[in-house]
Amino acid sequence: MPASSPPEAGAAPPGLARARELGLTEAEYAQIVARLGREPNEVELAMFSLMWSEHCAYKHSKRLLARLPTSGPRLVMGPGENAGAVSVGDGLAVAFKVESHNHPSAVEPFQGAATGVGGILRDVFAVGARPIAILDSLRFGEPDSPRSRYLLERAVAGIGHYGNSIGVPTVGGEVYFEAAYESNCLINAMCVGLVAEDRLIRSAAAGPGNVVVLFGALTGRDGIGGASVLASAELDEADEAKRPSVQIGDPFAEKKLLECSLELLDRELLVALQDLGAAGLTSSASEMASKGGVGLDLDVATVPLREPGMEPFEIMVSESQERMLAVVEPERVAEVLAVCARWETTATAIGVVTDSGAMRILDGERVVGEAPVATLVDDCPLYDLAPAPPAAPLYPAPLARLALDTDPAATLVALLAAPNVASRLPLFEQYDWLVQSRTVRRPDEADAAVLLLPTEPDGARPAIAVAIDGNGRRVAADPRAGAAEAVWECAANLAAVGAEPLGLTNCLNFGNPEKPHVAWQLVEAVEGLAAACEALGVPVVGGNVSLYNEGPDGPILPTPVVGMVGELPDAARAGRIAFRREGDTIALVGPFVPSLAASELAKLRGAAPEGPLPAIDPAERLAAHAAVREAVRHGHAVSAHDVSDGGLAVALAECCLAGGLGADVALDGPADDTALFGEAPGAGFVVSGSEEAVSAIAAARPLGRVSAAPRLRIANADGATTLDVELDALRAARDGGLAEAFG
Amino acid sequence: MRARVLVRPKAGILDPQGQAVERALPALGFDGVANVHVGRLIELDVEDPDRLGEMCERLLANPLIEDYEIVLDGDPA
Amino acid sequence: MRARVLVRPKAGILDPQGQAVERALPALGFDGVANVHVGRLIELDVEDPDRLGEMCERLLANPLIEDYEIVLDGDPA
Amino acid sequence: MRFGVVRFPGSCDEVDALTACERAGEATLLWHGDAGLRGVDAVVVPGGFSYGDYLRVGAIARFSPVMESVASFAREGGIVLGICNGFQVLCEAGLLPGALLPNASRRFVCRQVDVVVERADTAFTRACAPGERLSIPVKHTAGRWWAPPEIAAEVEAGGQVVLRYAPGENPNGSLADVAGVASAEGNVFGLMPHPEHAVDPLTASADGLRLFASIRDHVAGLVPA
Ligand SMILES: Nc1ncnc2c1ncn2[C@@H]1O[C@H](COP(=O)(O)OP(=O)(O)O)[C@@H](O)[C@H]1O
Ligand SMILES: [Mg+2]
Repeated sequence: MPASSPPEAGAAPPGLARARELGLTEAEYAQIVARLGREPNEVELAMFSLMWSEHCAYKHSKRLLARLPTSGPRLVMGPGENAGAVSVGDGLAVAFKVESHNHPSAVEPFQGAATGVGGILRDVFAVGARPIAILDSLRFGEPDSPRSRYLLERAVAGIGHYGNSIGVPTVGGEVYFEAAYESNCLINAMCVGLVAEDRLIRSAAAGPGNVVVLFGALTGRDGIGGASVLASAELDEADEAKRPSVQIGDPFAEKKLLECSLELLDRELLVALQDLGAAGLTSSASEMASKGGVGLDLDVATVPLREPGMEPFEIMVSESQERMLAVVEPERVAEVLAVCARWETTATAIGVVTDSGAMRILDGERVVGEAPVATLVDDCPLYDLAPAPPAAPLYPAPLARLALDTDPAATLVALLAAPNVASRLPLFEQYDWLVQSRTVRRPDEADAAVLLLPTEPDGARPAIAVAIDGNGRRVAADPRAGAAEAVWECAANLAAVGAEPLGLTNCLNFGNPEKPHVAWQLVEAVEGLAAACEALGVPVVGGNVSLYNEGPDGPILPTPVVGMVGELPDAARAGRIAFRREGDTIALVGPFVPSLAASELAKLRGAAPEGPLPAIDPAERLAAHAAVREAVRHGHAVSAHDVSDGGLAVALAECCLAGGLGADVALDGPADDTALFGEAPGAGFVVSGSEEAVSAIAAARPLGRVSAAPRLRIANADGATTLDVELDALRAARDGGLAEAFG
Repeated sequence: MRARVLVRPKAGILDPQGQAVERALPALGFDGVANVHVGRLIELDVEDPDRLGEMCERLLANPLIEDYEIVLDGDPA
Repeated sequence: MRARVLVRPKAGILDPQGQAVERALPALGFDGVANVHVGRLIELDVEDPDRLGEMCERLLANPLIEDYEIVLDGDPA
Repeated sequence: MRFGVVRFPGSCDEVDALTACERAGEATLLWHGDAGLRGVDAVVVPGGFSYGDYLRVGAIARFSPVMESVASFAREGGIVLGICNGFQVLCEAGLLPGALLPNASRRFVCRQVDVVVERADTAFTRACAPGERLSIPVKHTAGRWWAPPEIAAEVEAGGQVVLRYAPGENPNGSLADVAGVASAEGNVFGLMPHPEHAVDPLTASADGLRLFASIRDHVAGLVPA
């Protein structure tokens, strides 16, 4: 490690007190001093405070994440790059990643959510992929809280503002409302991109003498302190003070940046590419240098500024959006600048790659900061978690909204109207889900979005399917099983459209990991994720961790969000939820053994989230997923829908409403609350098709028939009707639930 | 009483709208234009103008990223 | 010279934003509010204020659907 | 027969528009900063957010060099189709009557809607039957067509309303359910629905192709092969 020479003498070092204000501990500060052999100056301290923040250093999660399986036959780029990628054949790869923007969104939901989308888009085009889809995963407090409705309205508007303006469809997502998210909403966004495998680009800086080019928006005082302050600390009364740093998204600038980046890559003008996200230039530049094992000299005086009088440290930590950093061979710089000019995108050479192994920050001729790259990037201490299961329930029982003795028909109506179950139409209609003309299955039409690939081997139209899932209430009840369920449910969503999973990304949204019970949730959940991924043989290609999601009443529900990409050979056969033909046989497929524990019905009845969740037999589930997938692919299943929130009765109602057809079914046991409304996510599917075709599906239990009569009738094994409701009543309930929250 | 609320992006906060106009005007032959910012104009009849400040804080403006100015009928601009 | 351009929807054209504000205010406890309209505020430094009218006609407003008003520093509101 | 599809830096739908045109004829992109139309036979101004549209939709785009050329082309009788943001740009440029205001809902809306062909005798709809319903998606925040009463009356009287939202399908509060209007001369047409996103039955509908086919057929009748 090269010794770090002190920059030119100047003001006295800011010292420990300032370091603590910036979120470093005393021990961490001591370690920085030891590594540098002196106290860091202002610029260096600012850089360390970001690089050694939870957000950048993953201090509390790095060891844990090593548990996730990351290899698979179709993996072409695993965790560590801006986005992971899997091969989809014909030399094409799909790059994808999910990321959180929780704290910025809690402070300013419109801009927070918008810039969250902007950030995840950049991650995907930073690897050279053209973004082809966005998915969003949202959590708010109960919609009877005005603040939750405000956050919902503004966050959705912000996602739409950015996504709709940039020509990338938002094809799916999910939203849940639970009191535990009241003061800490979750805004996760996933982006999926398409790239020729041999055009994937990495972010490692290489080649001493090469030029570092910053391009995109001007640098202002946006989000100064954001990564460390917003993402790594609990939101508390001090919020007001953090506010001046809100970042504003500019999707028009991003659109130009996107086209410009892809054109630069297409012309093979770049050695490396990296987006600027949290912690701005500091993080992007050090990560690039670290991956390439090189040093960088950056001159902040050359960085184009939006505001006069910015200090070197401000330039280094600014989180202005819509910027990228590239490494370019000197003889190509002119061409790079010309391409950027055509896209009306400011581009400036701001530094060079060196073999010093150090990040040197210059202000013109003057060195204003210097630190070994390895110290900045790798030497942050990692912390072991001290997990301990909570002695008492962590989350209070929700308000009871449904009396225990409500009859099954009224229960079904109440469930369909519940904000967690009701139609998402009022939400996804605010998103452009069709631009790029590949969307074969749009939101609500199927369990996963289906997107055409640009290849047509032998006239077939292969496609990918994408879905995103995670139910914090169930994870709260049993972090290990709940997290595994999220993976299984996501895979079930893919199976229902006929797709086979290829890769997975995840975002771990948890509370303060320094609290033993949050640590325990985290450890257990990662274990559950890992086990389910292993059982499915699906590699984790990347993800994101968002910790310290707490409000005055404690942590959020532990919320691992899982995004999956799968493939299907023929988009024309992609599955749909809707019952389509009168007289078709309806069957339940899979090892579906439901329970009311932590179910939506239990919540409506006022029960705190508690296990035990249904046991998971991976072999049985795999077989069921495969059976449904094959049945859909061969057209044997005319419809397929996984049974999730609200249980079997809700799933049946959804299939009826989607197709405008009724159903007449009988359960093979007692049609009690558990059978009707119990849940076992990822285990069961409702399928329909001809009697012959359906009876050929392994483990299919026939339930009844699709009927022209516009009603859903469910009977006991002995034929006695338990529930008989007109579709109009079901539709009114389902359509109204979320529409109300949007006002 | 008729009132106007002028809402503008706070100094230092990125103002993509203002930038777009600032770039467009010279292209149309309008030179000598600088420092363009685009905000919102809200005009309303209000019985109790004393409450306007509160209305701005809570709804009309986003104090996090916007400044506002209240102009009552008859006030100077 | 600093100038302001106030752009508002022409009378008689449905102004959904204005209506939304008008509905939201009473819900927050602000009564006695009527006739709310939401428009745009453009603020700029301009060397030749005589050209502002033309700028409005050509770019800053759409005269078919919007009225505009130019306020120069020192003018009454 | 060659279509030219205008590309602004913030266009989003230009690639889909290009592909849709290519299903009907040949097509090429026209860069916003270049004057001249490179001899194309018809121009498509596609959707998107031409210059971010931060001031007012379409306001800034209409002044780009390529739009000057499009305007002259239109004044000489050239066939010009404006879709969504392109419609807004053509209205701002005065090539089409009226203006597009924020949706009555104030929100962006993305929805598959039915539109009724009011006029099947135009350059843009000759492959359709009068009264026929087409299923085409809309997606916009400012799609509420509006014109002052005298202009609206002229537009109706002149038979310039080519497409109307089917009863009950108006997604934005548009005056008289107008979904698409033509110029008085009939050579310029703008619509809020996106025919370029309705060219493949796999993605819900191929009805939009009829508009591109109409233009091709029309131009083929005018331009000797
Ligand atoms: N936040 C969202 N953004 C976009 N689409 C959403 C969102 N939430 C839900 N959807 C879409 O609504 C449909 C139904 O959602 P949901 O009931 O959550 O599905 P599932 O039960 O399969 O998880 C899906 O197509 C989903 O992609
Ligand atoms: Mg599902």
